[in-house]
Amino acid sequence: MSRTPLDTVEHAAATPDVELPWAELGLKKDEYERVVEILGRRPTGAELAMYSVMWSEHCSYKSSKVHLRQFGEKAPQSDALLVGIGENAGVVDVGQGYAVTFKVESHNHPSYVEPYQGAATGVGGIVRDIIAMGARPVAVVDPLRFGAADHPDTKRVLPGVVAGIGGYGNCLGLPNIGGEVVFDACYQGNPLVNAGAIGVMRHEDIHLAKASGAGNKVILYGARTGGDGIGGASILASETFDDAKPSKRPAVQVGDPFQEKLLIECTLEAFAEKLVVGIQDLGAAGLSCATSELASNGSGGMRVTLDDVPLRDSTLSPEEILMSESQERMCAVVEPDKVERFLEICDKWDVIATVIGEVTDGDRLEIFWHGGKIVDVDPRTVAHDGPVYERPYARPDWQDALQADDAGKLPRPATSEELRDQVLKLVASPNQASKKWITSQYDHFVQGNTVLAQPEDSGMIRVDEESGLGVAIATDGNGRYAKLDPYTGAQLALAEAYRNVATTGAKPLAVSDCLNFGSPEDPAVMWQFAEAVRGLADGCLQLGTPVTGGNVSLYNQTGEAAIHPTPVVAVLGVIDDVARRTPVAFQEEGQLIYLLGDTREEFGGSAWSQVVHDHLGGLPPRVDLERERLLAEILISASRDGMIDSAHDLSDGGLVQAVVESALLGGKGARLIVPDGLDAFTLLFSESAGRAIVAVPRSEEVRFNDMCGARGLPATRIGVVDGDTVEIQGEFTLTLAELREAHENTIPSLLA
Amino acid sequence: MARVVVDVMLKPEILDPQGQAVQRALPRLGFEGISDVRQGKRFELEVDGPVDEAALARIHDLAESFLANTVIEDFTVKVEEGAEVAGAAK
Amino acid sequence: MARVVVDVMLKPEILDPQGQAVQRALPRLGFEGISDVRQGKRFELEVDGPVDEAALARIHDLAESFLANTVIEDFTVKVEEGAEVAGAAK
Amino acid sequence: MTARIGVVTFPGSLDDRDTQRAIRIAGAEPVALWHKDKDLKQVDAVVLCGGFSYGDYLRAGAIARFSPVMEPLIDQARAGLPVLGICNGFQILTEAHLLPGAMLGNDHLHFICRDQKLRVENAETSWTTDYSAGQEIHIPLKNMDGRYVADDYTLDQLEAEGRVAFRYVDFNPNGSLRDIAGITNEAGNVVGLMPHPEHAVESLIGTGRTDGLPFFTSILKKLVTA
Ligand SMILES: Nc1ncnc2c1ncn2[C@@H]1O[C@H](COP(=O)(O)OP(=O)(O)O)[C@@H](O)[C@H]1O
Ligand SMILES: [Mg+2]
Repeated sequence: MSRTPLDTVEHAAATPDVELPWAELGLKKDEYERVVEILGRRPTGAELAMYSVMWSEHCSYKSSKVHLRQFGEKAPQSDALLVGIGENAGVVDVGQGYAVTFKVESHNHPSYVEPYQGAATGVGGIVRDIIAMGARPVAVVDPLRFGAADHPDTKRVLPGVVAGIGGYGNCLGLPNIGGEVVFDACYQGNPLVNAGAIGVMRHEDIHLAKASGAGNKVILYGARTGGDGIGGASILASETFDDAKPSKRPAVQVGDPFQEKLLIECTLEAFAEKLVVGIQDLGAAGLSCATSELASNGSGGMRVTLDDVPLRDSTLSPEEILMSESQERMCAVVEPDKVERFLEICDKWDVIATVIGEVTDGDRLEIFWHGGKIVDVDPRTVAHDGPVYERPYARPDWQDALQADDAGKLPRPATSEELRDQVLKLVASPNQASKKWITSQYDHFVQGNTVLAQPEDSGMIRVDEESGLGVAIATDGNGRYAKLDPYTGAQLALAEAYRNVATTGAKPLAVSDCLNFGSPEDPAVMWQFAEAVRGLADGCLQLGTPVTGGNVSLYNQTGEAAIHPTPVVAVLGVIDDVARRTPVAFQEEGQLIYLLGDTREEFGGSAWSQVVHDHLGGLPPRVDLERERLLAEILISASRDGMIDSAHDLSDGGLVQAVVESALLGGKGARLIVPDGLDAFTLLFSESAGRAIVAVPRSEEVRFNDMCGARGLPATRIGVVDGDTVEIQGEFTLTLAELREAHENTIPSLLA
Repeated sequence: MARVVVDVMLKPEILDPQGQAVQRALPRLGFEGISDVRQGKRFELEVDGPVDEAALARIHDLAESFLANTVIEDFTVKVEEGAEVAGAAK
Repeated sequence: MARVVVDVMLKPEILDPQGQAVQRALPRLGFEGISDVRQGKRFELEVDGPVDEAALARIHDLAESFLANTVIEDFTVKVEEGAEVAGAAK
Repeated sequence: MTARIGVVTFPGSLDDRDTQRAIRIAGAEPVALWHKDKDLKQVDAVVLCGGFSYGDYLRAGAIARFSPVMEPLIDQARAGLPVLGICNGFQILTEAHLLPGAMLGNDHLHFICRDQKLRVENAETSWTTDYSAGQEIHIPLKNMDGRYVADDYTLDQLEAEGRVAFRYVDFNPNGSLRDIAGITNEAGNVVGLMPHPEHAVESLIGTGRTDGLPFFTSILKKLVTA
């Protein structure tokens, strides 16, 4: 209910002494004073609502901004980059006139509170970012992290999250083509639910979030606005600011994927008819964000009449309407003579659409309610001039001891028997086990363009039916590596995603990331963050893959205990003809298995050290990005020229994990010989980076060897595809049936 | 043997896409005069033995901790063909 | 304005895996003495104007043709805080 | 002259473009039909495709069944128009009583996406003549509400009349009674099934098999030779 008198701009100017609940809304004293200074008076309740949400950590990136700048400063020269950081999502040229947009975002905290809806609305949000760029969404991915697999709460959170991601994505008609599932006690209480989406468009269809052209109309369309996710704003809705009683507003947002599917279709139809000047999705901070960003990115100002916003709950106050995070809403800027057609399209799709304002030739964002002006601000000060913190950071004092606790000193299997048991234990461990129970809850086939989906190294989508042009995406992160060394850990995540894309035959082009960390107010966490960003930015520069956008999720911690620093990296690649893609599964008996790259004694942060010794210490594997680039070139050439029939990158779990996966997927075994200079244990379990296995038809062996030799990539023949066992000569033999049982039963027996 | 019914409905302030989909379909079916539809869940529990205060209290706990998600849902517990017993949950 | 409630339950002979999942979870939650659980749907309709016989008959039709699929489901219609009006559909 | 096959788009339909592509690959002409139009544009056959029409919020297919386009479709299907319901389309056909029985939630309560093995039990319907009876095929399956149920009398009748068109083999993915994956009406012109033949028409895509293509070539042959 609105206060009497309405807290208009005039009223605010006339009542400078009214105390506003800025602290309750999460603003610091100096931030509030800055608002007063910007406005030259106290803010109205509505203005305070806008500044407080837009200047929150989530919207303003106030703790992370100073570090994220490196992504721009160190951005590699890339002809492929069409739209970089700062827009809803980055856009990359993939050739033949096509552009691809992609991004990863987090929905961590909401998914802990209400796993199904939290995860579902996470998918909804990232997909709206993609639509807002002008693209048709074509796929989603979902990197997920949970507490210990056998913890009772994991049984609550994981099935709900998976059902929510599936429930939303399946209903939208988006194939789920990749992701991760990682279990670690450090995520207990702070599961990480990251969601990524890819969209495809023609170059000329790229749209940006800006409102230009005085007289153009601002149209809000999609779901009605309810009291979702308002949180602190309810204080502003009380009769007087000081007599604040918490009003009954839901903290959890419920998603409606059906509504979002209609939003996709009607938005794309409006794009196709060139009806849209600028567009913005409504996500965090709802209308506050959409109006201030549209206005500040455009050339003029904007005038909005809040009374015209369609409401689900008629008791909402203007402040609440501005802060509401109701899902499935978009905001478009449309020229006056095209408004009618725009509304017709919305009507065709049964989508509610309302003109709520217009672009003005001033430079102010003005918002009216019941005839009074309740907001009059420079939109740039809301959207872009938020506080920037140089938070103190310091290498934690425990880091040295952690790194000194070398995993190389852990006892190794003494007998072949023990080695065999550890292999079985590894492939059955929750992190290495098959995730089929989870991924079979996702539609991989819808849209009819899925070339590769899980459990392949990267997901791959055909973009053009005629030419076979396709895009690939892989997401990776390893919190254990990053905990040991955040700089290297971030680069290893990048290297792994890059390698996964190349393993399927696609050329890596660009990067998006989701940076999940603990509290930035802890200097140790802030150091992890700073190091990870530096590592990622340096790595992207070296690999020539620009960061096009991403997301930061901080405060993932319970009390003093932060999660492992967890930078999740998504790499997007392009392939000229999807007919040349390389699958993981062994295809034919008799093909030769080659190990590409160097294998060193590297066990720090390894799956083996975790599964067998419950140990985390030492240094993560070394990174050599030049080697990664060379490996990628070889994998891509080999796929293009038909020299290999399957390939699998080596990462956590090492070579044995990869061989077992390729064997089980293909239903064909392998006979391996330990090459000179290596022992069986190191061959099987080392996690040295920059490696892959490939299966080479005998007829291609000479050509393949020549290529590797000429370009200086170590390629070692380690065995042959054969039979229905995995045999390590002189050590042990495991049948595919045994391996399958170990690999595939773990997750269902924990969760089903 | 007695039957206890637990009705679980989304809280009024929470979006109910299911109820809305039904409501929007009504005019097409020629139904008018229904201004709102909400869709929830109904659980019918067959209880062995008498449904006394203690049993009801246990079912109330069950509803609160398991059948309903009280972050977004309210519930009521009643004995069928008996008086309404436990009220809406907070 | 009155509220009419339509309860829709699977026919007894149709397998109800949702109800069974609840029932199977009960021992884990420390609940005993519940011999069967069935899960159905509850619709709350807000009706403009009086809920007379004619209005109820129309809602009965709505339930029969739309809210329930009578191949697999039974339903009941009742006015809230009133007497139970229409019986179960065959 | 080739056959014109309509594909209805309801709000929430997902596989409409994919189905059109499959029709094109088979050599027929896809015609887009819109749920709000009581007009079948004189097509020779119709496919009701997969998706979550109206969010499947009440019951799968329950709201779509009352769409304007269903009026002429129900009439003409009764009069012999070939109609194929895939997944959500099958659900709509049962809700519209063009096919007997009903679809319920999977018995394991999860969405399931897998490459499913089926046996073609009836190779004489309008949509299955390019198969042979008893042939085993792999078709992607992906749904939440795939459990086919009907009373024993109906099931016995379906079996007796050879109207069980497809059965799940090796693994029943949803608890469907008698492993039923798809059925036909008495005349053989209306067929519904849960798996998605339109996602098994290109060797590079999805599971890489083309076992679904005969659905579309069967109907094409029937229509051009008719
Ligand atoms: N939550 C998930 N959603 C979709 N796909 C997943 C998910 N988790 C794992 N996958 C898929 O399973 C496969 C194996 O995962 P992972 O072992 O993490 O791959 P890698 O080690 O190659 O990054 C990959 O294809 C990955 O995309
Ligand atoms: Mg991989």
